[in-house]
Amino acid sequence: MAIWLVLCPVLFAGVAFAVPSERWRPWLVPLGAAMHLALVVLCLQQPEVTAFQHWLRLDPLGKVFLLFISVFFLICASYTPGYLAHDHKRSNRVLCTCLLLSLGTMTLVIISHHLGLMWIAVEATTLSTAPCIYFNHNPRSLEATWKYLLICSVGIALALMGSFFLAYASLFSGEHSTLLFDDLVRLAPKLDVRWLHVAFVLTLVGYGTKMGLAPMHTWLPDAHSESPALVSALLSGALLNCAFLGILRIFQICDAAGEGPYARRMLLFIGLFSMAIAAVSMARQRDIKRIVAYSSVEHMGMLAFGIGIGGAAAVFAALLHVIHNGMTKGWLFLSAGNIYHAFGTKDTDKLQGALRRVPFSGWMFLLGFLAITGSPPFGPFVSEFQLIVASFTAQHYWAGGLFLALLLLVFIGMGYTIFGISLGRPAQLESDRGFQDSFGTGFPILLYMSLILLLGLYNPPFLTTMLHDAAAFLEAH
Amino acid sequence: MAVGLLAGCGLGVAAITQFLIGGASAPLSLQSPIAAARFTIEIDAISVVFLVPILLVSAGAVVYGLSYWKQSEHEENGRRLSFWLGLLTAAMMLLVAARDGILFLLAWEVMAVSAYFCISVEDEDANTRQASWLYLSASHLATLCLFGVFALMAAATGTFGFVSLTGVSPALMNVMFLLALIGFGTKAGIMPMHIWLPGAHAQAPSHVSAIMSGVVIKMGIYGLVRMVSLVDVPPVWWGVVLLTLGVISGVLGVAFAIGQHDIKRLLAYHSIENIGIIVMGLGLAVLGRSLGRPDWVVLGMAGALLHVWNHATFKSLLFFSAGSVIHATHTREIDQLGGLQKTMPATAFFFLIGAVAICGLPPLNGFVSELFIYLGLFQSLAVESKASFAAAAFAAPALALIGGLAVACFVKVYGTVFLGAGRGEHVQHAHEASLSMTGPMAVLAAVCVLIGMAPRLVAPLLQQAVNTWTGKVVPEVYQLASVAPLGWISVGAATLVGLLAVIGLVLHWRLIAAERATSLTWDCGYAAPSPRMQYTSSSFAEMLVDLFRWALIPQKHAPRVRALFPDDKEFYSHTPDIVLDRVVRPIVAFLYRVFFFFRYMQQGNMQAYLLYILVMLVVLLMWR
Amino acid sequence: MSIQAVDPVLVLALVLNFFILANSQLRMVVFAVAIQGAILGLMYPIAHQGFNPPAGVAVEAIGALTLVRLVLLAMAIVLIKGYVIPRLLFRAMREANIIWHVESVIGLTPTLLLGAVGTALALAFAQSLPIKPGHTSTLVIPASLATALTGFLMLITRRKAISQVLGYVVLENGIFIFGLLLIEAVPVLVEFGVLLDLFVGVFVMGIIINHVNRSFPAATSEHLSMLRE
Amino acid sequence: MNTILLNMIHVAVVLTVPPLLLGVINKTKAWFAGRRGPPVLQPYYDLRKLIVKGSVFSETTTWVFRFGPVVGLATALVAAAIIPLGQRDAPLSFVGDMILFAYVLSLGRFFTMAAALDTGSAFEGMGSAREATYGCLAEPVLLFGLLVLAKVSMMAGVSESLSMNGMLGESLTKEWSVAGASMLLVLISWFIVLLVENSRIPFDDPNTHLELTMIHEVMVLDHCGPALAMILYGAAVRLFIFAALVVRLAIPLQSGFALWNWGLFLVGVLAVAVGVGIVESIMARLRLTVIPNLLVGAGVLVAFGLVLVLSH
Repeated sequence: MAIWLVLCPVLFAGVAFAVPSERWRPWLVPLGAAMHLALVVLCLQQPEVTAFQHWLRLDPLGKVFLLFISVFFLICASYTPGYLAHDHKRSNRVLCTCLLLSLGTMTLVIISHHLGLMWIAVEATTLSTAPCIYFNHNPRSLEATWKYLLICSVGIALALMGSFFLAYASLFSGEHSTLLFDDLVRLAPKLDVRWLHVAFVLTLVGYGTKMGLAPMHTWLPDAHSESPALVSALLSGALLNCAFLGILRIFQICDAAGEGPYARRMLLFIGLFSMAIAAVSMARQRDIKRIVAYSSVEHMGMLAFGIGIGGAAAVFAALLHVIHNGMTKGWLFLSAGNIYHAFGTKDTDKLQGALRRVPFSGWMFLLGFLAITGSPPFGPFVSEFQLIVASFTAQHYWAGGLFLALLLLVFIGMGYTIFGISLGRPAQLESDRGFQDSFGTGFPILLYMSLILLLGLYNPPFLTTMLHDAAAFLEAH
Repeated sequence: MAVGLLAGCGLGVAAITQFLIGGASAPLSLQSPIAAARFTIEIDAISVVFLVPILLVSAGAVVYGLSYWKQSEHEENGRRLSFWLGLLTAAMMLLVAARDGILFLLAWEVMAVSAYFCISVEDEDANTRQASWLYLSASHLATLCLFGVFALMAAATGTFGFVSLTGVSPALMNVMFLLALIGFGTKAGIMPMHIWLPGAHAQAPSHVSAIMSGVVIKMGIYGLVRMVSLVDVPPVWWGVVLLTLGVISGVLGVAFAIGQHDIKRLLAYHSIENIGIIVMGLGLAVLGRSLGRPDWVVLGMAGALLHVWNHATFKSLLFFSAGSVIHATHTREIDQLGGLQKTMPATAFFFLIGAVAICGLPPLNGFVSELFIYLGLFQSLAVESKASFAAAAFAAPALALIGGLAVACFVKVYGTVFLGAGRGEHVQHAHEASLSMTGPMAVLAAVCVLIGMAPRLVAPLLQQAVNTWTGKVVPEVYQLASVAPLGWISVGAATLVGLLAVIGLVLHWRLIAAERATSLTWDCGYAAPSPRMQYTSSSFAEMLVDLFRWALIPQKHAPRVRALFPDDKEFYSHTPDIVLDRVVRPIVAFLYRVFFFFRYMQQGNMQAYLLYILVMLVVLLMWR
Repeated sequence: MSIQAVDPVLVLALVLNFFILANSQLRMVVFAVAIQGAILGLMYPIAHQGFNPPAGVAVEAIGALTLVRLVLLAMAIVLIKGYVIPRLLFRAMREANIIWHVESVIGLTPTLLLGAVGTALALAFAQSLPIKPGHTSTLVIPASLATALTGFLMLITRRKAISQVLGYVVLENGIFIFGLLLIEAVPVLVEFGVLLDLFVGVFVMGIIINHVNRSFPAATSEHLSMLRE
Repeated sequence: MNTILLNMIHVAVVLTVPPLLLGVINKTKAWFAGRRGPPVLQPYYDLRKLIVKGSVFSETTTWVFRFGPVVGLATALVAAAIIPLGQRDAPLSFVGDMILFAYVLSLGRFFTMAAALDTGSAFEGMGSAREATYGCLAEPVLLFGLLVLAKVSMMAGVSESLSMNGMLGESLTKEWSVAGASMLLVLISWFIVLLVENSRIPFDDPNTHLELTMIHEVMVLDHCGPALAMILYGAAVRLFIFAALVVRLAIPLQSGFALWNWGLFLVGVLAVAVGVGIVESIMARLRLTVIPNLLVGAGVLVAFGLVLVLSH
């Protein structure tokens, strides 16, 4: 069962690579995503999904991430046909294949309970998404891809080193050294603390690079701004969260070893630092997609912040925020992509009057901005507010206050540009491509939006229980 | 659209009457997205006190909008505007009914955002975009402060509902109060936090300005009232701070107003002034709460709440009539207008009513609420407490000063816009506003007169609200009916009106008895008088602005006129908002400079990027 | 033979680090990296505890299957690191006709000095970390840290994209050295996976370098800095 | 019964006496100037003459112009009904009536200024601008005084301490004894207010002939006939009111005999009129720019008085 979760998308990727038709190939992506979602739902029914003596295992934490990523990917994939129908300059073979591959590899990251295997999967996600970023085949996207590839590979190499150190630390437990997650958690109290610390720092920095925590985030704005809209959405909605899961795994081991405070301190620091860097970089930002990219950095910081606060409530909120942030990011990137396609430029000095030029995408982008900055009644408000409450309950008053202050900075920095884009009269640009809102490019955005709105007003019980289980699983010790 | 809105308001009225007849109903509770919290809705006296103006003004604005903002004339944004207007009203009604932090924040933000879209409806104008953006950022500051308040509340009490804060550590409570003061104060436009208000009110369509200034900013007051009602015995300094802020915004608000020459900016600054008066009353009530003086509580709170009503009525009345002037003349410049009394008499009359009312003059409603507050301040002389000394000794004369300045300011506006002879071509083809514009004005004016002549009508509801606020029924001797001369106010007003009638009749009789002639105005034998020689609003205000130059820092451009035959020179004076121009803008500019420095991190240099990774690694390894 | 037996080889690896840092001939650097990778691969079977059960831990004698796996792994490492990757790089360089000369941001000598300092620090840091009783006095940990650091140093100081790829490979070498300590822990399968990732990574990077040189001549990664604030 | 009678006397006095004060003032000034001057009853003659005259209106004016004098007179009369004169109680007396007193007067000011602006003449605009400015400054002084009185009468243990009757009631003797200094300060500052509110020298010259220098007179340039009569009468009542205030404050003793009280009161009022006359004859008019300082000074004075009683 578990293995099929990974194989299904990979097989579809193979098919997509084989199919000759440029017109029908894009439809394979949503199809594969739908199959994947069906499998995921099946798996969620079952009490225990494991394979290869616990090398692959779907734990409560994994369930949350898997369900989210599958749903997210499905919506994102349903944007593919409409998008590619608009843009048929070059073959979409590589793109479709790599999209499906990335789904498979991400699934592998989530369900693998062997740190080595997980590392391989994470690196594989990097490799499989790189070609998608290069889809536009221009120098800028080339540079973005290069930076993405090298920086992430280097970062992840550090993560591998960290994993090895962890294995070495497990040697001190008097048993065979191991990289199996469950064994490590079991042996955690016996691990050597010094090695554990070093290992944690290495993995934090390593997977943090992939997750886009400052100051390792440098690849992120470039990659997000130069890749096609749906790839940017995929990167910031799904991929970053996979890296976050990687950090969570190591954190759990640390916590089990009683080194929770040490790890939390670092996460809190790096989280707030990322938010600050993002806030600073957003001010007067002149590229519509870079803004949203920096917002990703900010929200990854929030996730780290949540774990750093600690306690069931904070972790619950952080995991909830994974979902809310991810979905909203999809919403934002897709609508930003539409606006970009309408005007043919990302330069905010030229962009004006999106509400008049592409009303649907314009309004969606504006509402998306309000959502991502934590305005009720949208989902992110719920999770962010719970984060603040949790931080105050844990008596992290200064952290909570700083969090609020940064939220204000972000709102002003982001909003100044985004409202400038939306309002006013559109100038007649020569770059205008005559793009108009269509069902194919509008419907997925609407899906994201309605999901976020729903989650902002009502939290389905099954989701609450899943998150509670996940939080309990993570904070078991 | 309009019909739907009116229907909604009708439902609201039904709810209120249900409350007034049947008393408070059981709270309604729904599931919220946060497990620990439940959406709770309940209507009590305080809610009703705030619901009434919401419904009155919104309904009026909708009818007014029918011809002020015709769909046929505004194809592009007419529908959009009425949608956001409806959402705004609904959000405010939800806000005053909400009884838990989450729902409150939800309604609050929806209100803020829809207000934004109402203000920015003419977004092709750059000024509008700028003003509305300023509003939005200010109101987000407010929202985030409220996040802080309710998060702290939830952390301290363990529940998201509005429960008594007894037992919460004083330090925490003070932080909450300060945050609430900034948050709600920004929305209400209390003086240092008022920066967004003038621009937004000036740029918005007039009926939107009416709603904004009439009810939206009152939501900040509502929040403060609610917040303090959760604290049994607030520290004395809360009340003192509120009083001081009230005095500051009252005096400086009206002083700034005198310096303005844009009629809507001027009215906006008067909103700041009236908010100041309301906050004085609130501060007095809070002081009474902390010092255990029920009479201060009753007078202060009743005064504040009644002034909320009054300001809602006469300020929206003023904005409506200003709106129809703008609609007829297409300018907001006071000095471009004049003599409109003759071309649009009804509008002029309603503006006059509003002007007299906002100056707090008898026999209209403004006088009643200010009288309550005066009485409270005088009462506070009775005890030997330094705080109350300060309160009375300086708040009361300040209130008198505010009154005097308001009179000056509104004589200036009314005189320059409606009286005398018309200046310039704007007033040439001015015409009286249509019925759907004058109708709402008439209703509001009637309310002004009614409350002014018979305050006894509203006393019971106010008393009920005060009881709700204090959490217990105030003893008989301290109830509003016994501490305030409700009946006498009516008597005085009646006497005044009676005398006016009699003397007026006498004059009329004498005038028709003797022969009458008409001629030019006597201006000391000047050969060729022209309308441009009239006293303008700027010249009218000059002396007063000079008196307040220490605070206003007005900008005057006065060229020297030399030589026997001097060529054309032009004189103009302007009073910008000091807080915005001399405090906020510089700070923002400084922040941008700092931020840009950080941008050097991201210079596209791969080696540097990789170096950051190494540095972070080392730092974290060092940090044990 | 014991884990200590690999020490001389590790010394060789360290020496190669300095060679890599100091050499200005790109071709030589590639060779050096290849050699370093290859000898690491050769170390793998030797380092296995099965040959020398250290005191304290009961290790079952090495089985035939394990041996086969180890040998396969060793061969794979040697093949990929010693042959395939260098070939890829050479091809990339030829097709992109890159000048066969190392360009450093701060010059070679300072880089070399930094490398020396780094190695010293690595040794110091390694001393601060506890060593498993079985592995006393082994060079593995310091060597791996030093090598990784060397790789990082190349990544940070080298101008040419290609030499940054080399730096990445060296970094990986460092990690592989550490892997010598955990041949039991890290199953052969994982090692293969890691190897595969490395291979694909370098492969893709090679492709990119190609495209880069098509888009703009003289492929120093400083030309890759259009995307900035 | 008795109260009704007293109230009727009150009304009667208010309606009849005021013009007399103007006459007295003019007589005093004339006496100082060594002239015989007009008869004391001259103002009554003027009023009678004006009320029957016909009138000329500027075509720029509207109903507001005619309404101004009406409001001016009506408000003055209402204010006069609030303060106690000869006897203990004023007809219109309740808790907080002093606020009504202050505000009803500024209602009068509002319409007088509006009427002036209605003519569209630069001079009358100028006049109303000045009136507005001084009004703003005079009002707090008045209120500070009221605060002092309220506090003092509280200290003196008066029951109705928040009404004119209470403050200026029979307990004044006690109040003087409790806080004489502050009371004196209030007296002085209120005399200044009297001069300002009635636009007398040194603040304004009622019978100058240069419009540029005038305040009150210039506002009513265009009024004539019955309207002007009402303005004159209203002005007289205002003067009378403030004189009454000062007198009540200055002459605390309240015997049981109504007649004695009334006599004493009227003498006092006339004395005040003489005082005004003396001031006008011995002082020159101040420069416009100095006037605000003088008013603020009065404010500071009475504020000091307030501080005195508060720190009691």
